[in-house]
Amino acid sequence: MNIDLIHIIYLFASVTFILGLKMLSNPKTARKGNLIAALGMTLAIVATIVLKEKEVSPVIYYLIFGAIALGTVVGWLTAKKVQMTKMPELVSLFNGMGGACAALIGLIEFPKVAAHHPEKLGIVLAGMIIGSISFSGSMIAWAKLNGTLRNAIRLPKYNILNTIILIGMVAYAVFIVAAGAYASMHLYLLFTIAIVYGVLFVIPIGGADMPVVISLLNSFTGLAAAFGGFLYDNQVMLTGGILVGSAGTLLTLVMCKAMNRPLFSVIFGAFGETAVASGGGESQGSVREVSASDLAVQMNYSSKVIIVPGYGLAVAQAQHVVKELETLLEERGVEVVYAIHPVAGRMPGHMNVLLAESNVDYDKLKEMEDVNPEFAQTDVVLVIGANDVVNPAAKTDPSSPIFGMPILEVESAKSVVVNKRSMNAGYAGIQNELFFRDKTSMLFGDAKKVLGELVNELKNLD
Amino acid sequence: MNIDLIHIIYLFASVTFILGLKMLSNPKTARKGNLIAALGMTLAIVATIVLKEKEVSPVIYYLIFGAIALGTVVGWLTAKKVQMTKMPELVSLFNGMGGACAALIGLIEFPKVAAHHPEKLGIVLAGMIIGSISFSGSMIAWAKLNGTLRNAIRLPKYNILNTIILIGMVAYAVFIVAAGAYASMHLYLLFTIAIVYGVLFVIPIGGADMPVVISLLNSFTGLAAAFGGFLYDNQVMLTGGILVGSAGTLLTLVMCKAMNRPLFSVIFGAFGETAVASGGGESQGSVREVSASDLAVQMNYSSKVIIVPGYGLAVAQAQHVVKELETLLEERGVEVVYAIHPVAGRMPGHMNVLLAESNVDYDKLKEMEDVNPEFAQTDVVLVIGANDVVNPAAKTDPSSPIFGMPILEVESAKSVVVNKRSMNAGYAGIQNELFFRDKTSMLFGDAKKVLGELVNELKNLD
Amino acid sequence: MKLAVLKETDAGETRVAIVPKSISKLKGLGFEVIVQSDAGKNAAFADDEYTKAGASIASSAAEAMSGADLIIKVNPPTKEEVGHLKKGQIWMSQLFHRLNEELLGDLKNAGVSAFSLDAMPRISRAQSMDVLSSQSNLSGYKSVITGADHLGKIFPMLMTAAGTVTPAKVLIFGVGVAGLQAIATAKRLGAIVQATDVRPECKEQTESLGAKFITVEDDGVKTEGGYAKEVTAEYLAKQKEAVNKSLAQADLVITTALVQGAKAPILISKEQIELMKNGSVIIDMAVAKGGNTALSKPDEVVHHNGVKIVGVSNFPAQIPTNSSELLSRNIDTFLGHLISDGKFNWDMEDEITTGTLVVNNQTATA
Amino acid sequence: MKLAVLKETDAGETRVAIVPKSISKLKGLGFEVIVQSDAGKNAAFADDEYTKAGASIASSAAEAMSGADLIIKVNPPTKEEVGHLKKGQIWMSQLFHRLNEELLGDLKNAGVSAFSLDAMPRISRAQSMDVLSSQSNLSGYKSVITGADHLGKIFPMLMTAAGTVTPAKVLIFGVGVAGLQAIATAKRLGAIVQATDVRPECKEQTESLGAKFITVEDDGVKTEGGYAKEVTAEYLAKQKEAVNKSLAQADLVITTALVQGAKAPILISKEQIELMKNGSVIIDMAVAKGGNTALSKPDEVVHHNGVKIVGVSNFPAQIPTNSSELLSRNIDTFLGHLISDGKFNWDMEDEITTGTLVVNNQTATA
Amino acid sequence: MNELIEYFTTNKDIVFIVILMVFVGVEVIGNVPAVLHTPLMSGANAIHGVVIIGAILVMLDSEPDNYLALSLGFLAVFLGTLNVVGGFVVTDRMLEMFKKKK
Amino acid sequence: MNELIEYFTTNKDIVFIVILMVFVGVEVIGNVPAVLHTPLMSGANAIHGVVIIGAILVMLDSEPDNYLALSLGFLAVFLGTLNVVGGFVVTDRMLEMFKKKK
Ligand SMILES: NC(=O)c1ccc[n+]([C@@H]2O[C@H](COP(=O)([O-])OP(=O)(O)OC[C@H]3O[C@@H](n4cnc5c(N)ncnc54)[C@H](OP(=O)(O)O)[C@@H]3O)[C@@H](O)[C@H]2O)c1
Ligand SMILES: NC(=O)c1ccc[n+]([C@@H]2O[C@H](COP(=O)([O-])OP(=O)(O)OC[C@H]3O[C@@H](n4cnc5c(N)ncnc54)[C@H](OP(=O)(O)O)[C@@H]3O)[C@@H](O)[C@H]2O)c1
Ligand SMILES: NC(=O)c1ccc[n+]([C@@H]2O[C@H](COP(=O)([O-])OP(=O)(O)OC[C@H]3O[C@@H](n4cnc5c(N)ncnc54)[C@H](O)[C@@H]3O)[C@@H](O)[C@H]2O)c1
Ligand SMILES: NC(=O)c1ccc[n+]([C@@H]2O[C@H](COP(=O)([O-])OP(=O)(O)OC[C@H]3O[C@@H](n4cnc5c(N)ncnc54)[C@H](O)[C@@H]3O)[C@@H](O)[C@H]2O)c1
Repeated sequence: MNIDLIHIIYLFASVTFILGLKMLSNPKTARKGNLIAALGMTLAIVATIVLKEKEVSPVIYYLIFGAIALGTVVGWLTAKKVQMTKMPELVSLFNGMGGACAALIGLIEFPKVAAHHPEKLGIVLAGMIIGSISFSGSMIAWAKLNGTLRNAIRLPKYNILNTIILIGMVAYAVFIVAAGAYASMHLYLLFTIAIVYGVLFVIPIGGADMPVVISLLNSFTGLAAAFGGFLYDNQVMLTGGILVGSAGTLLTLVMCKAMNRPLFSVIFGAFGETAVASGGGESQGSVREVSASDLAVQMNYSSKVIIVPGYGLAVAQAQHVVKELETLLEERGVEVVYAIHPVAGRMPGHMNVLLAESNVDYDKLKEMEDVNPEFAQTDVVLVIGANDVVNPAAKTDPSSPIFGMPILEVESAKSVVVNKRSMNAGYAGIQNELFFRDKTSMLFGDAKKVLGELVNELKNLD
Repeated sequence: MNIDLIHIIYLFASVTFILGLKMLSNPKTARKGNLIAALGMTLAIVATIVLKEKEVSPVIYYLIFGAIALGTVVGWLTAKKVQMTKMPELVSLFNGMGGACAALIGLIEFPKVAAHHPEKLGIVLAGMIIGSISFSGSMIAWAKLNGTLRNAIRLPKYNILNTIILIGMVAYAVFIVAAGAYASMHLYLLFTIAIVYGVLFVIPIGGADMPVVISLLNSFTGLAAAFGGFLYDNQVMLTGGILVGSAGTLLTLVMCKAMNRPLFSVIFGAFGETAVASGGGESQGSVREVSASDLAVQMNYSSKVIIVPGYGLAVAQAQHVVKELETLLEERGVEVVYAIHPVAGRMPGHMNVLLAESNVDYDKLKEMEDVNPEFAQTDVVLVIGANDVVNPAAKTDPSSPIFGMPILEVESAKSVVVNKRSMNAGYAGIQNELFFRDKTSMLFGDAKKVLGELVNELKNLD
Repeated sequence: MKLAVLKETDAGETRVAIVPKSISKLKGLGFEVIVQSDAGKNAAFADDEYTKAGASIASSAAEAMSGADLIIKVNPPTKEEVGHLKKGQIWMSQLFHRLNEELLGDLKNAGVSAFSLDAMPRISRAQSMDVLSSQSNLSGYKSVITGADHLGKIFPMLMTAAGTVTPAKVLIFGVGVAGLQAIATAKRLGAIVQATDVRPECKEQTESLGAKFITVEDDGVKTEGGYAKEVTAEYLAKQKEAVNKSLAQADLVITTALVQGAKAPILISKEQIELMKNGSVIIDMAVAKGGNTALSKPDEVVHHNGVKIVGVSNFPAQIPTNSSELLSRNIDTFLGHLISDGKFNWDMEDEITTGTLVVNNQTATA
Repeated sequence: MKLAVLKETDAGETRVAIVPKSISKLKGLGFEVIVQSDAGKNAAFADDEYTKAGASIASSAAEAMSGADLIIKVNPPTKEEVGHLKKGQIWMSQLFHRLNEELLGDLKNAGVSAFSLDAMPRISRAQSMDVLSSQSNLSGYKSVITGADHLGKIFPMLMTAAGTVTPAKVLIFGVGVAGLQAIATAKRLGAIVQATDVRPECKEQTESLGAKFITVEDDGVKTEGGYAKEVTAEYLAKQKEAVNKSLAQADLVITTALVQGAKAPILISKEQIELMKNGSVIIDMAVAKGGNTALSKPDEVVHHNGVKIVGVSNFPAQIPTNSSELLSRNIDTFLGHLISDGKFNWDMEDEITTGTLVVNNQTATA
Repeated sequence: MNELIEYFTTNKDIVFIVILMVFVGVEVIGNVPAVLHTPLMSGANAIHGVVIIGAILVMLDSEPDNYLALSLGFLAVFLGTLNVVGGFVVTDRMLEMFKKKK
Repeated sequence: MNELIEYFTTNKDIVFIVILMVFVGVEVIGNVPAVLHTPLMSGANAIHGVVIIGAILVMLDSEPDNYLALSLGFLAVFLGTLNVVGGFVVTDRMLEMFKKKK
């Protein structure tokens, strides 16, 4: 009876995992999806402990409860306390824990399985190896993200070296299974090789590519869990693991695509950070890019957005799509106004001519003096093809040709997004510090095209 | 070995079914998807015959081949010869054949199963009942669509009657299984009840709702096939059947949503045809509606589209979105021009003012005399909020107040789509026959809103 | 058949009834076309363009008219031209016949038949022959240009380094053909536009051009053959109330309100003008029919209390090229309707013929 | 400190240098403002608006000037006004000092200091004080309105029952501030617009307003402080070739080409005018600096071969309300720059001060 | 109740497959445009023709002298083939409109 | 080769489930917007923490005196819990930004 019930609970948990992931892919339901998957997981864990058939010594129960309680407290607190910006590292850390768990299971089970079910040895080893790689790889990724390990470390010919190790490791595992080499020496040696391989796999990859690597390691851990499922003929581990394995792999590819970096070159090419063409002046650091779809979500959940149009809007003839953006945002309850700098564009009133053409309400156009105090209450400022009129050098740099010109003080807003095609300078021919500030992200591309994408993403958000 | 190989083939076939359906949901891949599923099906059938373990009498082989050959020839020819407009009936017919096949299997297997595997009796009966309902229901749907059965026939209190029969039927089946009433009398009686129920189920539903009903019956047949899979422990039947059952059910719901009719009222409400509010004159028959997404596909695959703007475009202030539509279509290689009737709108040059605002190229605006001969080479004419200027009564009906006014002869195009909010008349206050013509479909709704949807659908088509 | 096109005689009239482009169509109908010398000059159609198109030139009106079957002009004939008319000839022009009893008598006595172009019925199939409509349309455009020219401000909003120029506020009375085109033109130039009319359907039409409509709370007024009827004093009072706020803020006011067969209604009183801003401008398009304001005078600029009241009686004459083109097209379409197989075909069942044939001496046919 | 605002004296000038809205700002800077009676009348600013804003009214220029520290006008002083000047006073207006040697001498002799508003350097932070820019902008708009008023055609395309009116073709020479606004305005009204300029960056700017640019195949011309330099004869020949086709089709041509410190270039010769269509119109905005066509005369309409050549020397005076507002804002911003703590602060390191201070008798400071 | 749970346990894999298949079925046709409703229905229709395998199995299992079963089986195979072949062919014809594009 | 096919046959249901699960995994996250990449990854990360069940099973199966297995098992359960709890909580925190909307 118990053992029967447990299957139903496992089935239920698997379904919550599927539903949870599905809901996680949509901003509206993501949070609920996470909770649903967590619920299924809790049930599955509880069921596993409670519905155990054979009698188990209470010591073991205490140990299990102790481990779970400890893990819960530590995990909960860490997750709750971490700063927003440090979350990716934490994900990597937790992923490593999962990998370590799988590796440990392999280490413990190997002797037993070798003794009783030699046909399952391959499965045990596979789970152990993958878990170990995921563990050590995740630790390296974590160290890179939190800054302990700053640079990509590359041994000479590291690609070839890594491939050789990989092949050797697999061959060794096959040998163990085939030759019945069940001595624990072999097991621990294999384990060590896997750990080393995990380190060597991640260490040459640049920091900018870490999210992709974590996602990949994440699907590895999923695979390791699935092997656990095979081992114990346990459906929830199997399905949960496979689910994460396949979804994680797809996600990795999707992320690569979003970053415009083929997975292959992330792993093997490893040319490090993405570089952005910079012109009209020395680079003053690196800029952060934002994708149209991220921006769409960000705007969707804002309460106030200010659009700063500039000459680029006119060049792109993007006046109609900017109006569409305005309409869509307003429909979603976002307040939108336009901040018009007196010399935006190339003729007095250039922006007025454009925006009147697309029927933007005159009341939505705000003069510089009126709008400057409003930025502080603004969630997102979207600068479209403007440059000089938002250049802080006008206030700070007496040597600048625009020094003394009043500017739109977009920096007091919560976040600034700048759309332009490149890092090229504007009319005054000078570099703009704003683009390198922490609050600023760049949305590169022709204004008409990029805003079209933004509008599309917004529409798809319902 | 054979029996092992067959499972791999079945697995492969199941995967082709999944892929096939997936590809069928996208216009770009639909055709290939159909072929892939067909390939999987062929393999599965061939494997079933060839990889049979036990020796089978050649007579049986001949019979099987004969039946398949006959079915192939008849099915192929019927499908190839049928007119485009008669396809839905044919789908219904083929669906009925599938149902009949399932029903026959049940009839044949019942005695055997009763004798050897009584625990599977429920499964046999379920497959038989569902197959029978699907068969007779499909036949009625077919008869309705091809016009043999014109009207919805409704017995008094038919909803209650049908529900009683349904409950009775299920109870009877349970009784047969539980009481071990294996006499063939029971079997055939149950079969008859199922057939009758299928008829009664479909016959009160109006012709306009038939596509939904066919889709529902389609998922029934899928279910029947799945029961076959249970019966024979045959994975390809099981998965194929369940797949169609679930996809078919969702599709039914989606279709209901697209038609704005809850499934419940299709089945029970059965108020027959969808009625469209008609004003300003007697109704002259029924109009055909088209959805934005259908129109998007149709336009996407056109080579020439002519847009006929009218007063409604101005009322809706849809000039910007119409320009967006034009741009999108041109990007997809569709030639787009605007046919401007000299009195479209409410002032001379009304359309010019609007379209100039959204920067429509002057060269794309065609005068009536120039454009009238072009309609014959046009795939789709999209009439947006125009009415009198495309009213054929101006040419044909001397009593009409607009008699003698030259009109845009949109009817010579391959297909005409009219967007307006209702069936209300235009300035001249007269009904427009064009809307009831065979070539015409209506796209109801405010021009700005509906064109927005159309644009979105077009964007999603890549 | 011979067709004579006369040069206009009215002061300030610059249009011509037939432009060179129409000649070939007229020849196709069976006409030989004689054009009085310099008839098209002011509208930028030189005599040699007419001859190139196949017309011949006559040096005087008398010469052109002698021997002509049909004589065409934009405006009603002068006494002198009536003198040149011969029995059996056909005259075609605007005649404003309801206001011109005497002229009609003269034409009857001369034994000619006469078509009045401005009497075209407002039915769908006559739209292409309706000169009032085609000319009103151009007038609506030109009224805005004239207003923009008189105004000390510009229309669009401009936010510049030297401060923000606020958009001009334009208020339009009468949303007929001219009013609608005025709305469209003012909107294009970037003004904030409001309009009002007695006919309730004008609200939607105004909004279809992106402007605001000022609704006067009343039952509205039913139309008759496309024209508004006279309204009650009560309505006018309500209208005053509804528009006064907009009037006080308006930079430019354009009035186009006409009532068929009656004097134009006075929509803006002297007191209301005194509400208006210093520097604002009124363009009165109804001034030829008495004017929509209390102070407007035909073809004069009246200054009152800082407000300029500009009465223009003949806007189409200020854009003679286009207005002549459309007129000419209206007329050639009309002739196409009247003539079949190279002969006049007086279909007295036909609303268009009966509506416009205001003097019928064609005893032979009818 | 006392500030006097004079009434303009030039024929046809309707602007005023300071509008009532600026008074409070000026008072904030420490000025007592005296306005000559009726100074703002033609720009629709009545005397009582000034007094309401806190200025006092002087009946004559002499009265206003006596005792003033700073005297402001739009245009250069007349001989008479120079006569009223007293040592130590400061004069501020447009002075066109490079063309007005004699006047500069007189001012120097009078012992006053003088700022020339039109000498404002073209740097970013001076944009808000640049009167040439603010006035050119309005002129660009007005040139199109004037062109539309003179043209026998309408701008937009209209497809009507009486036939299709083709859109007007507008060709603009010189894509500076005025040219750009002219492009924008003509586009708004529905015309097909083309433009040309010597500066290659103008192509993108023209296209950013939805118009077409005619590129002259040449190296283009480098600018100097925002102004174009004189071009070679070779360039002018190439330009002719490139534009002649457009010129022959144009309905309206607007010329705005200026070269700093030189006579305006002749861009349209007599022969080229003769290529143009009967009824077409040229608006020459450069006529005050000699004109961009061979035939233009200041403030006259020259008719040549069916083409009207309209030379307008002072467009801003035709929209006095807005142009005065912007001028006044330019000036008060400029004064805000010159004055700190209620006193003139002659920062002779500052480009803006040195650029505009064309007569410096302020021996005390410097 | 207990029986049900037991049944479930013995067939847990099948139950799982059924549930997953339902998911797949629903996911796979997620965003189908309305224009594809009919072809999709028709394609699905052809797929459930897989029931023909059941008919074939029936025949393969029949004794060569069980004429009733054989003739019914023959009919079933014939009808199933109709469903399969007709279904795919008609779907393909419906989809022809999507190939025209350059 | 034969062994493989045989293995396949005995485990056909499992193989099927694996394949279907792959489909579901891929379909389910089909159109995820980039802004959800990280939360989704984190959520998936928490889900593979299901490996903890393996660790629990190990412990339940261990002899109470096999100290090595028990301590390794304890560690495994602890790490697995970290993965699960930390994973879900951190995901939830990331997703907080989506709840603000009125
Ligand atoms: N308003 C006037 O009257 C007037 C007159 C003369 C000069 N100015 C001067 O012009 C400047 C105006 O400032 P602003 O901020 O409006 O313009 P800006 O400083 O010239 O910057 C415009 C930016 O737009 C970007 N851009 C160009 N085409 C684009 C496209 N298709 N899509 C997206 N971005 C595009 C360019 O960057 P990428 O190349 O990287 O895309 C450029 O940096 C001021 O310096 C002002 O002094 C104004
Ligand atoms: N051009 C001129 O100078 C002029 C002047 C006066 C009169 N007219 C007359 O006006 C008519 C013009 O013909 P037309 O075909 O342009 O217009 P129409 O015959 O008046 O038809 C316009 C159609 O647009 C639909 N509509 C209104 N608002 C809409 C919206 N928001 N979205 C979608 N559809 C909307 C209306 O149907 P629903 O209500 O069902 O939506 C209506 O049937 C002619 O009869 C002409 O004689 C023209
Ligand atoms: N053949 C046709 O179908 C055809 C042709 C031309 C015009 N029309 C229609 O006829 C109508 C009238 O057009 P029109 O331009 O010749 O009209 P109009 O020139 O006679 O009058 C102009 C406008 O003034 C309005 N008006 C009258 N009294 C008013 C008052 N007291 N206050 C405010 N407004 C007042 C009228 O309603 C009208 O809209 C329009 O709807 C037009 O579309 C139809
Ligand atoms: N403070 C500032 O940054 C500031 C202020 C005002 C203007 N500007 C810039 O200065 C530039 C000039 O503006 P402007 O309007 O005062 O110029 P302008 O009035 O001096 O001349 C008008 C235009 O005529 C053009 N031109 C000269 N010779 C020509 C020829 N032979 N053929 C064709 N075109 C010819 C010039 O290039 C210029 O574009 C513009 O780019 C403007 O944006 C900058």
